[in-house]
Amino acid sequence: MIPVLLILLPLLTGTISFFIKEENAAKGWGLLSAVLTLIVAVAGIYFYPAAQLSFDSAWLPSLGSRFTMSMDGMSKMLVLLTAISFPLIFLATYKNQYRNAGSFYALMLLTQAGLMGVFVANDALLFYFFWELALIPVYFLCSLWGGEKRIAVTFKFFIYTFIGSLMMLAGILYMYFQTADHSFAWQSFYSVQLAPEKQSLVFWLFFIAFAIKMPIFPFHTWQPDAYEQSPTATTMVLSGIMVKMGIFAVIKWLLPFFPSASEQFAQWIILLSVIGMLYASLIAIRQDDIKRLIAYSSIAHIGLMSATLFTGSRVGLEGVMIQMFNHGINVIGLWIVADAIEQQLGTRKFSELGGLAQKAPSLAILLVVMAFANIALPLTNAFIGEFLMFNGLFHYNIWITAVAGISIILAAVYTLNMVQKVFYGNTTAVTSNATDISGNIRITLVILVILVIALGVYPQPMIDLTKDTVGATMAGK
Amino acid sequence: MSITQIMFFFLSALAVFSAIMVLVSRNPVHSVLWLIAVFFAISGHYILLNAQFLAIVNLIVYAGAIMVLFLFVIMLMNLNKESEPNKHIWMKLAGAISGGCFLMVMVSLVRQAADFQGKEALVGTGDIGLIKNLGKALFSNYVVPFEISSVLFLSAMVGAVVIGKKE
Amino acid sequence: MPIQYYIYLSLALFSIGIIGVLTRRNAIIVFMCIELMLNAVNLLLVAFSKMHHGTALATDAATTAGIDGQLFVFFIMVVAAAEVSVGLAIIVMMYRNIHSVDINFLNRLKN
Amino acid sequence: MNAIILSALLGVVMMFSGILTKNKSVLKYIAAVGLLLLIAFNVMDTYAIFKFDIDSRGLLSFGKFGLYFNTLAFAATFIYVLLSGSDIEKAGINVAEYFALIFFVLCGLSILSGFNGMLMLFLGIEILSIPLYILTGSDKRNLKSNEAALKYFLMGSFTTGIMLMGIAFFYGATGSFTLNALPVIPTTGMINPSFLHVGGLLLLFVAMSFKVSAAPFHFWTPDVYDGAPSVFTSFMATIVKAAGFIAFIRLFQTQAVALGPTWKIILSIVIILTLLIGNITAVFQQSVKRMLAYSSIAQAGFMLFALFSSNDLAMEGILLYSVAYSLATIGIFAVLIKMNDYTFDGFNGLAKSNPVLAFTTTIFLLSLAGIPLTAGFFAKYYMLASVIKEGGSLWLVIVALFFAAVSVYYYFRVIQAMYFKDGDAGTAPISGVFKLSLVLLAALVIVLGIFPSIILNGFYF
Amino acid sequence: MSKLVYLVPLFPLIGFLINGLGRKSLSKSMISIIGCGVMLASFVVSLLVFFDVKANGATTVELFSFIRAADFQIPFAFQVDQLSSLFLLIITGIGFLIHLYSAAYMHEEEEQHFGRYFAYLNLFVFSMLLLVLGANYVIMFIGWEGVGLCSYLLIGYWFKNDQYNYAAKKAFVMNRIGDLGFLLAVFWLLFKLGTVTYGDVFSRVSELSSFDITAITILLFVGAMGKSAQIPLYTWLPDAMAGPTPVSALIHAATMVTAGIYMIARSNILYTMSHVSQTLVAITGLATAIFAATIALKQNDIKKVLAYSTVSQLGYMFLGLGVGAYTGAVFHVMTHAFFKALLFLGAGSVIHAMHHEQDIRKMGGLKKHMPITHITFLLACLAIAGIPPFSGFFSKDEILMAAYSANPIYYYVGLGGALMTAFYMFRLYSLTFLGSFRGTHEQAHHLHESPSPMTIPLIVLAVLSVFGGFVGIPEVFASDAHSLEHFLAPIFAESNKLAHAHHLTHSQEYIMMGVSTALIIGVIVFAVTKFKKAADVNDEHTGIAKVLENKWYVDELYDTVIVKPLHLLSVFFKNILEKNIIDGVVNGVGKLVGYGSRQLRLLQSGQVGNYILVMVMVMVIFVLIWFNDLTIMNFLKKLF
Repeated sequence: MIPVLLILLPLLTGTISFFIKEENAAKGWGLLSAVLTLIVAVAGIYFYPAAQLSFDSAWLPSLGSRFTMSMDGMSKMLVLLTAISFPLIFLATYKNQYRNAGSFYALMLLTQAGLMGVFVANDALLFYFFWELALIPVYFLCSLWGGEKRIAVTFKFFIYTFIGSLMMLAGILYMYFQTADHSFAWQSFYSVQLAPEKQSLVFWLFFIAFAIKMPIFPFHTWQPDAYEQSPTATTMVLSGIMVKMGIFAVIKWLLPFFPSASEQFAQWIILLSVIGMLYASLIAIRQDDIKRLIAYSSIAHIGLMSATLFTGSRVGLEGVMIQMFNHGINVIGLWIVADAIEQQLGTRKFSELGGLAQKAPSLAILLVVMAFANIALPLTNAFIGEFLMFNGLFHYNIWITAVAGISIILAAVYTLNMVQKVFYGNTTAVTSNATDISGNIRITLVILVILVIALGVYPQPMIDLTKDTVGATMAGK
Repeated sequence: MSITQIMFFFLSALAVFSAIMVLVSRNPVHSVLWLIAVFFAISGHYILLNAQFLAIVNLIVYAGAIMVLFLFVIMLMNLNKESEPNKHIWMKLAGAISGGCFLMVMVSLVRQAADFQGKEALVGTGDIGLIKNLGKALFSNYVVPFEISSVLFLSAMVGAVVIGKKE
Repeated sequence: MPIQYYIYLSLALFSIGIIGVLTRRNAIIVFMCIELMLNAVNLLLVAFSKMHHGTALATDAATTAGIDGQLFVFFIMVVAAAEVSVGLAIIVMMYRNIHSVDINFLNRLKN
Repeated sequence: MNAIILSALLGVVMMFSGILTKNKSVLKYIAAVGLLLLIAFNVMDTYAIFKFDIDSRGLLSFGKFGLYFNTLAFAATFIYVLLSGSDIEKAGINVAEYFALIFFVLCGLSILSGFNGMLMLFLGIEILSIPLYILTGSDKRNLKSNEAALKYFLMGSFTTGIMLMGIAFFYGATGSFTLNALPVIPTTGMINPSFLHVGGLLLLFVAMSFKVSAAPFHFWTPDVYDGAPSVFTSFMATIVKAAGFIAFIRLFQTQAVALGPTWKIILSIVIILTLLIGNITAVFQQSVKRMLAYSSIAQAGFMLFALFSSNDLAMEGILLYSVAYSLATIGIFAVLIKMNDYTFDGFNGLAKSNPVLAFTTTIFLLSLAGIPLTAGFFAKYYMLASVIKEGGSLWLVIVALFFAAVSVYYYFRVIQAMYFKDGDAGTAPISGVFKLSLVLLAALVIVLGIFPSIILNGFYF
Repeated sequence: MSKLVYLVPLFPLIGFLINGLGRKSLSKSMISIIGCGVMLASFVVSLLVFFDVKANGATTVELFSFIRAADFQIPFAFQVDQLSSLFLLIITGIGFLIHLYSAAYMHEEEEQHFGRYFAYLNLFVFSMLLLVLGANYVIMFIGWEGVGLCSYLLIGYWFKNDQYNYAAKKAFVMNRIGDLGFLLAVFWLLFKLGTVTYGDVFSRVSELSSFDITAITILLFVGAMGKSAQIPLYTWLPDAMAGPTPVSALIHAATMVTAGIYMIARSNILYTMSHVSQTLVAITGLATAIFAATIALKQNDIKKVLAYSTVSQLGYMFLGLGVGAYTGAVFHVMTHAFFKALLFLGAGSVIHAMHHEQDIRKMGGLKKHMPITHITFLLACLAIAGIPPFSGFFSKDEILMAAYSANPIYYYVGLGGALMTAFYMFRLYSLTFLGSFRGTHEQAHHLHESPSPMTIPLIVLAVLSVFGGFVGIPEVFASDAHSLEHFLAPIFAESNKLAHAHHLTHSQEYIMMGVSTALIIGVIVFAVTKFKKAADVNDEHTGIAKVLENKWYVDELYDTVIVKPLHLLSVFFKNILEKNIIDGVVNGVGKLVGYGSRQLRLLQSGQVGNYILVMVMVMVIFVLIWFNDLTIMNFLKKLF
């Protein structure tokens, strides 16, 4: 029952939110809903019997699709990530002004419902449904509340990902007709024995969808633009959670079904991912815009995850699992900082910023922690993930690891560039009147920083949480 | 060559010639007249094929009623002179060529059809075309479509009224 | 008569009708050419009807096989008549508005 | 048979009610009641509760599928009349006659869902088409309407000629007009498709492709849909087109065996051309109405998949597709008719001036684009699934998906105009009932998007 | 007592938290009391631990399981043994002194920044302690990167100055390059052995192939190069002098930069088993020693001279490690920590007095103004120059002797370096303290001896610099007097067993010591006489001197070879590849659709005739397609 609750709660509150006219009421409602969802998620995962974590009901009997949901370790973790992120996002952007705040929060909550659905669905058709449900509200969010070029940019993003998901739909259909019992259930897909030569086409159909979502090089060009133009709250959802959909999907809906194709194409995907890491890192070095920098940095990080996914290494997969969570936390933190700066100073250009550390010391300190988490400094959460992932990559090939490792150097270069240009040096015309962050942002960032450090010092709970998924994925057929 | 064959070829030549004249006549009234000639030739074929009922109906309905309607309209619009501007020569050529291609392809298709080799259309004999037999069939097996075609006429009538009526 | 002759003849008439549709600009003439096409079909149907009748006669003297072909022609004529009334009404309506029956005038709707 | 008789009768009734009352809205309600009656009688026919048992001598045969399609089509027409019925008077003064013609079209539609031979096919198509020629030209003072009517009429008649030639060939080869007539070698029982037979079917294929506006026989569609009064475009593009598809499939279901493998090649070419031309050309249209015309071509491309695969999924799918597509298109046209300006710019800022209209239009557009949670998704889903089920044509599916993505582009342009652009989209006065009906229709689209089985179960029970 | 070892890093951590969080509310004196107090507490515990280890031997303290992954597990454990306890003493001891010194030195700072400074400093000590205490390479790596972070923060402490920020960034990035090597070595170990815990690794080292060992040790050494500023990754250290001087003393002289030596000493068994790596270490160390010394000859910034001297001295330590003199290297770490910290603090005292003037050409004659600083500085100079019996003599001698026995060329080159060291140190000394004052009147007016919190550490360190060498008296003077060697023996036991030691005869040693001491004294005399008058103060340098002054143009070389191409590449990626090619393709599809749309629209010409024409033509084509496998084509051919 828990998964259904996790979807229904934001869905219903979101629908109600459409009708809330008053801005503060909408904000409060959104926050309340997100906190409730968090409570349900935490209670469900840690305090309720495991039987409550799955749900099964008839849906489309003639199609062989059931309303089936279940939560394994990975789902739990991503559900937790989603549940934690939304209250924090709402809190951090609490003071931002929105036209039609009711609709804004409604769409955000619908996105949350979609995300939850993606992470718990155990039926391919249902999965596809939620996959799209998560996308549509984001389209509206970005187009309605985004930056200057929002319409074109969001549209590109939408079409791009839509093409991907249509490919996936074709793949799902193909798999469906291969199942013995003509069912969309995960188990049925899993038990399909596809001949290796047949796997490759379907594999790519699925993979392209996921690759666009993640995104990995060279399918990434929608991403920096979309991140730059979206309202920051949405960007946080996009980069913090939605890109994890791609990785999640690869682990749950790709690797187990097409073992031989995954192996066959692993080297190409890893190569692409690693190229993408370096490529994105190098581009990030030259960025003059905080949001774009974070976007490219995110591409680089995702590249590492996608490369590791295909190494077939157990340790690597463990790393990917916890890194999904960690990257979500970290990148949301960075966006909050970016948003705080933009909201206050009205610019995101490094060339116009500087010396903020004098004016906003709390922001500076919290950003520095997030920045160092971004470059995977030990005792921050990202270190654990990257350590395990590089380990996995190392099992695969040492040279690839060494080349990929260059990205951690480059990460230091661009992240410190950002820190330096925004916070250090002398104040500029723009920053001379800056003040420190407001309480809500401070609280959010402090929570995030505590999470960063706590998970960096004691990551074991996260590793244990996803153990079963790793085991199941690595077990193969 | 029997008389029927001679008649067949004569009527065919007449039909084709008149049909060609329909297109090449500059004056619409001439076209109508040539078309009536085609209808007569076709009716002749019907008679050859012993389909007297259709031959008569063809003359009455087509040559008599429909063509007169056409003539009326042409007169009404005062189009009885060579007023039509020429179509672009390339368009004409393209039209003729594609029409010719269509003919060629279809003819070659029929030429290849082995199952028609040696089959004949019964000429002169056979009484299915007689009004008695046709009538019997029409009001037994074909009564449903016959009734349904009344709907067609109804709608055509309504249509003509709707469109023709002055507002 | 060999059935091919009829087929060729009616195909020839049909194609002349098509060529007429393609080469003339006067809507009435175009419409007449369409009528010509229909007549070609009628002729072919009658010929086929007689052909099938002939084939069936060889085994059964009392057969009415082939009669449906001729009835079909009858229905085509019925429909043609209805169509003509509507068609001419439309042409007249157009003439009232633009004082022309040239189909090349009709190009407000394009792209 | 109930449907044919009753719809013809209702046509006559409408004609007379035009004489008896001058009140236009009364006519609308009479038509609506008539449609309800029609639905009721058709349902009675379906379950053999009450039916006119007329022996059609094998010319008509009503299966469950055909009758069910009738029900759905009548229901769609009912919705259409409710939403757009009062806008019919915008097209011209002869409202009663227009309703009559609509009923005659429905009569043709009922014939097409049950024809069993070429004669009834021919009659059905003509009964369907002739009223449409008139409806297209009903706005007599409007040159566009004139032009559309004449174009439609000329091309339609020409196609009738082609179709008749095809039927003649068919008759020549098989000696019969019935659908399941196949030239069989008596000794072996093998199907022996003769040249004439195949040639005839080819011509029939061309003619039917024209009717369902499949490329490259689609040329009439944009011009006619654009030129015709919007309220009739809505009807033509939805219910009539669906009837065309039903006839098309019915015609080729049994005959496909005679056609051999090349049939699929030709059909693929037509499908791809249709998708290509429909989708690509729609991208740069300025008028929403014309865009919808092209989109209807594009949707036809998808519906052709049912013909391509011709399996049970395809049959279920074409029903669902017809319903999903018709509902969404009727909804959009109902909104479009209310707009002062039919261009994309005319929709600018509709979300502000009239959120309900904008929201429901969005739902309809999403459904047309095939986004999940709307009926349009399952429609497309069934089409693609039926093809994949046949196997071997995955490439065709991928091409179709690409074009589905393109279709998002132009459908979303409307959404962008409504929500993201500033402007004052002017509309005619909009009644509360209209809004309510729109919302209900949108809800229906969504419900069907979650539980498509509502439609499909009706097919089985 | 060893069980309480976690207190050692815990105190600085607490100090970091208190000072960091309370930097706005706490007063300066409170901050310095907390900052110094935690260090003192730490030092006391370290002492206890040290004696405990001395008495009871080594133990491992496991706190909790850090990572328990599928293939391996990494505990958060502390290794308490001779080596780490010695380093604990150095770090906390010198750390305490420098904290104390800082309290006075940084007194001009605002409270908030004062608190920040102490927080960073405490955090650094915490990280450094983790580095040396860690019982496996991963914990070491945590400290390893942690000290890098603190170094970054402290170099960029005055963050308003962009120059300093660049230096900080440079330090961090160069460290990261090394860290990548370290990390790869860790992965390699995990891959091959499934463990990174020292005990397991060293006991199972025989399972590794010699290629593995060489690769791992070289990768580890890359890490050491970054952290301990060896060629080619040394350039950050001189720039790191941008930080406050106490920081330079603590981090960039006494502790952090010796992390590489600690690491190699810790992994001695691995290095001993790979001759290739050992040679590489030795040669790199030697090269760095000489190279940095040459640069130091011509530097005019007091801290830069010391920085290059540090690089050079680190080179000696690596030489020692490379030739198997692990004890010698650790010994030199210790003595170097004393005298180099002293030198830096002395320099700090001078800079303090000179109002942040660092150019030695503008100093001179400070002897009479700052007696304590002068004396302690002189003692440190003597120690670093290697004059017996100062501490530097013993440790350097031990390394050079071992180098000689490994390869005499090492010795000769090393001796050359030592002479240069003596020269530039006394050049520095003379220019600063001797002669007459060359600064402005303003500065001259304010010259004063530093306050006691600054001079006390100087004195303590001077004492240590003078007498610190006596823990490692070579055998040639007294047998069994090398107490450090005895103490560290368990750590290097395995290596020593493997190493084929061939000792020099006593007479050889005496001769070498005598000659080298004589040469050094000669150089000192030459330097003092030459620079007492500050002869070359304003000379325009030419030729080799100019090259030296510009540090062999290494920074410029790196700039052209690595930094600029990388930037060009990223500009190319950003502006051309990303925008025009990758995104161009994506947008191109869209544009193609748009173009296709505009073209396809034209098909819809509006002319009925055209429409029908297309229909007819398509019909013809369809028929042709349909029958193409049949004879229709042949027939058509016949027809024409």
